[in-house]
Amino acid sequence: MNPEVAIIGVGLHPFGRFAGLSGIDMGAIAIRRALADAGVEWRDIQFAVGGSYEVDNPDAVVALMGLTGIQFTDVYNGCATAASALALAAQTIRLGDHDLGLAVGMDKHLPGAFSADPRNYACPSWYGEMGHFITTKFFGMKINKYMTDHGISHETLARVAAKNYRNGVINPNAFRRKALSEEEILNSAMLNYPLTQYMFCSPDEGAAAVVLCKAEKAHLYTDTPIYLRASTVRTRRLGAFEVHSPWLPIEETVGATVDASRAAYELAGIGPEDVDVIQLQDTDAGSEVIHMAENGFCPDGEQEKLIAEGTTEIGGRLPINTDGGLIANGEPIGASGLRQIHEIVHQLRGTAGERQVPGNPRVGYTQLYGAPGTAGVSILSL
Amino acid sequence: MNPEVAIIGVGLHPFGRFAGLSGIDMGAIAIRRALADAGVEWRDIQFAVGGSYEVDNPDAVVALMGLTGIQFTDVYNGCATAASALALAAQTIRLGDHDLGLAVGMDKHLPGAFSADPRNYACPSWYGEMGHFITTKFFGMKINKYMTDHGISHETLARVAAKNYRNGVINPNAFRRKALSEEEILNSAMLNYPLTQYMFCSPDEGAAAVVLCKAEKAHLYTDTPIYLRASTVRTRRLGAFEVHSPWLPIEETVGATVDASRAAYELAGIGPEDVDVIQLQDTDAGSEVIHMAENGFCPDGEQEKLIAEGTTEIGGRLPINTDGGLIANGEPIGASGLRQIHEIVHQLRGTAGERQVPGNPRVGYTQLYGAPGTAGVSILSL
Amino acid sequence: MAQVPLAAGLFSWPSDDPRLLGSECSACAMVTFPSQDSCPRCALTEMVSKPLARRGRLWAWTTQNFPPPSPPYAGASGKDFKPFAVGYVELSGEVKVEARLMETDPAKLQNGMEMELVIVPLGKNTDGDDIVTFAFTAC
Amino acid sequence: MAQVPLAAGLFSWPSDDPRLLGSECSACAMVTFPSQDSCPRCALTEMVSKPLARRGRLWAWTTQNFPPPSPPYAGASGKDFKPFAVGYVELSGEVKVEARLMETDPAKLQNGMEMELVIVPLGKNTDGDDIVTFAFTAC
Ligand SMILES: [Zn+2]
Ligand SMILES: [Zn+2]
Repeated sequence: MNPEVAIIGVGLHPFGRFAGLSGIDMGAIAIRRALADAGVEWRDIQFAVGGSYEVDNPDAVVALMGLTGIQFTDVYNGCATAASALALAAQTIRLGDHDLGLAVGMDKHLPGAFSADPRNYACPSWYGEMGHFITTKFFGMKINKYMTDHGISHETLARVAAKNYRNGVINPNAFRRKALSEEEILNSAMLNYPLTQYMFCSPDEGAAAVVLCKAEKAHLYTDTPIYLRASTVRTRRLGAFEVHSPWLPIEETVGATVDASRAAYELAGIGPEDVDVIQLQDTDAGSEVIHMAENGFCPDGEQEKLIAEGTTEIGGRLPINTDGGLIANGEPIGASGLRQIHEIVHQLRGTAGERQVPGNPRVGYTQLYGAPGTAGVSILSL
Repeated sequence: MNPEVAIIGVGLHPFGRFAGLSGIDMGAIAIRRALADAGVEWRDIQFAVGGSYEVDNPDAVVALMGLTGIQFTDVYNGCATAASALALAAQTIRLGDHDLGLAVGMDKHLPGAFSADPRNYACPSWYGEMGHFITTKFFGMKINKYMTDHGISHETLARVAAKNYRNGVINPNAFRRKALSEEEILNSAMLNYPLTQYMFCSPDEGAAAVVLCKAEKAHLYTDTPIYLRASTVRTRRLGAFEVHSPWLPIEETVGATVDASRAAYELAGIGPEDVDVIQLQDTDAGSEVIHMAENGFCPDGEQEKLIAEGTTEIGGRLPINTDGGLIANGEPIGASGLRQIHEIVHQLRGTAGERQVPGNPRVGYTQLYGAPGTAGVSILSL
Repeated sequence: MAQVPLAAGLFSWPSDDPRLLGSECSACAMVTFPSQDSCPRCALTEMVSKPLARRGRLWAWTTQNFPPPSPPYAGASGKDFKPFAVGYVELSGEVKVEARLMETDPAKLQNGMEMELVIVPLGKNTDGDDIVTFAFTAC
Repeated sequence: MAQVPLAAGLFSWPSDDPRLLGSECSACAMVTFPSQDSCPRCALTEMVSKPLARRGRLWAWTTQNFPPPSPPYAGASGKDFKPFAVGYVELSGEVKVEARLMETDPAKLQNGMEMELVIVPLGKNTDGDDIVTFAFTAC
């Protein structure tokens, strides 16, 4: 199928801690950079989609950009927010309603694990009183079971985190830019067995923006349009092992990530064997390991060998989280998935600098996963 | 243009105060009622869109409905949230991605005016410190100027509020179900001149849901499909007089409502003269007066006469807020606009009971407006 | 001081044979915990209450080594916080239930091990009563 | 006790001739208040600072009869709250500025009336200093 939607510009406000800047301010900076990258003006933008957790109305950014009266829809799907924003922007262009639009994500979180009222997630209050309403515990439990079932070692978790910190060192936009040894990672405080402190990402601040246009018009703006071949969002099915579940049924099925991934491959007419560069949701090192299999890049258990052999390094056959992923960048929820797109676009253009994957990568893949069991996948290509 | 999208079911959880029920609980109840109304099962639903202010993840309602793995996108655009949800649901059907979907809104607010951090609306902190970051003040200022410019009296404001309370009395789902005299309304506490306490709506709790399908398939489900002819969302243009503006330019232009309204009429191929029943955003009585003109139902200033003559009553030529509007129903932000759709659908089906507009209305109109200057309009027809 | 359950309807209490209280769908036999009004498999609202089996096998587990930030956590926090273990216990043919585990040493926890329901103290409520909750222990 | 402005860069202070400080777009001459980095009309980032005119005409107004709930309101709240009036004053050819008005009686406020900038006390900060802010008074 011919691609219908192209990405012609990306922009990022670095991720980290920025006193004195609001989430909206960072969003405006990311938008300006994406517009400059695309070579278009704000007044050319015909519609926009915004995503944020902390900012109720990302559309308020128009006060900083220019009051042009466009349709500006705010979306939110937890950690998968960017996938919803991209999917909606792409849909708007596919419908022919508009030719040129923008997706932007922004957030500014306080430090520490996220907290919320369990009842707003259809969980009873006692679930929070008992100390169960916490996402990191789910990630510990999921990888702990996975390690037992598929023979993954603690060292593999440390290798994943160490790789992402290393990639962060060569990413000027990253939050954590210091290499950590596998020993330091393994020996940091245990948070949720087997996950230690340095195996987790942390909430932070930042913004990212993407300019999209109708595929046929992309060459008016750029010599290297990046086509958005698929962007899918799926919620959990009954029997999937997902976050914030006081109980699970006896029957088991695959998680939302597998569903979103399969749907995206089918829409794109692209398979995992065609993918050259990958961004996965590494809320923690274990998530990256599991997501390798859930997104079709290897059979369950093969990660142990692949990671030991360096296959997921920038120079490997399956380069994963080349910009350091969530572990090095932290997670401003609304922006995180568009950071992934930013990295893939630069990789496919060949402009990723020190992080450039060799061999002219042509196909990129991104995946998001978060509460309450929602996943998003996008596939991009030259 | 042939209609592409039909509404085949609507469901409401009453608006008001409901101790012991969460926003998600009310959302699930509204969904079940909409499904029953449409005669479909939850497992038939192929995608959903949810809107809420207080509930981060309306998609968490799947835990109560059934974990079927559907795409479920959460949207938020302040008081215009329902318009974004409907527009996105309609767009998904128009694209042919899915045939049968659902839009749901739910909220559970604390009593009292909304508060938020001004910086998240691209307003400086001092704007809040000075006491300016408050929506009711904007509504007072806008109607006060409008009354001076176009000869609208205080009595007209009281008549609008009294009508909406009266309509609430005959709406079993309404929050305020007591008639108030024009004197009581005029003599209640002045909040923002010329608006008194009883001229304002208040935040409350509730949920509403709508089942949509591809227009050609509507007759599989119902004998009286209601077609969604247009659903538009617009943000403010430079020079519009809108909420949360520390300054305005010298140049003036029409508000976001006018832009969304004109776009909707054009898309629908329907004009204001064709509309038989109307729901307008009556955050306060003044808003209803202004929105009559902004949506093309009369020239500026003619409201004084029209309202005195009862034109906007259920039996009048321009029946407005037949279910009591926001003034009688309160405003659970995520649900409010879908309550409007619920009322219009019943009016066009002829099933609005005591509130039924006579003469077999064929065309309905809904409008939403809220911070930070975002408006939504939907046009429905038999 | 009285012992009060964490929530009403969660488990039978006081009781010599305490049971977790779930629900079962009359239409499709789906079992849930806690009880709920609608079936998450077939979405019908024909759930009947069902006391669950006391014993099961550990299906997945981890530890919680820092005080849960999510308000309100009813156990001891700050310096008094004691790390605990948590897991899903599969009650054969019924449902997997997420619960606190009495054993907190990772070396002694293993998927598949047999476990049994116990009712244990969690903390105190504002009246000074002991709040009790459900947990599983090896057996 | 010192008098401190509500925010830096909002108005010239202390000054015998206080002015609100806006910005003007070098490209399209758009004027904003307060100053901002980008132009809301042409979206370019070529704004230069501009002291605004002291006088203008009232364009729209209302009263604020209850304490603003939005935190943090720096004026007196609770029982000490005093209702105030607020409006947009059009500074001829420049911009309309939203400000507190010194006259609070609706009978004495009228669109088109001429008004002049004044600097007035708003409340106290945590150091006990008087916070001053901008307002307009009839002239
Ligand atoms: Zn069932
Ligand atoms: Zn300009």
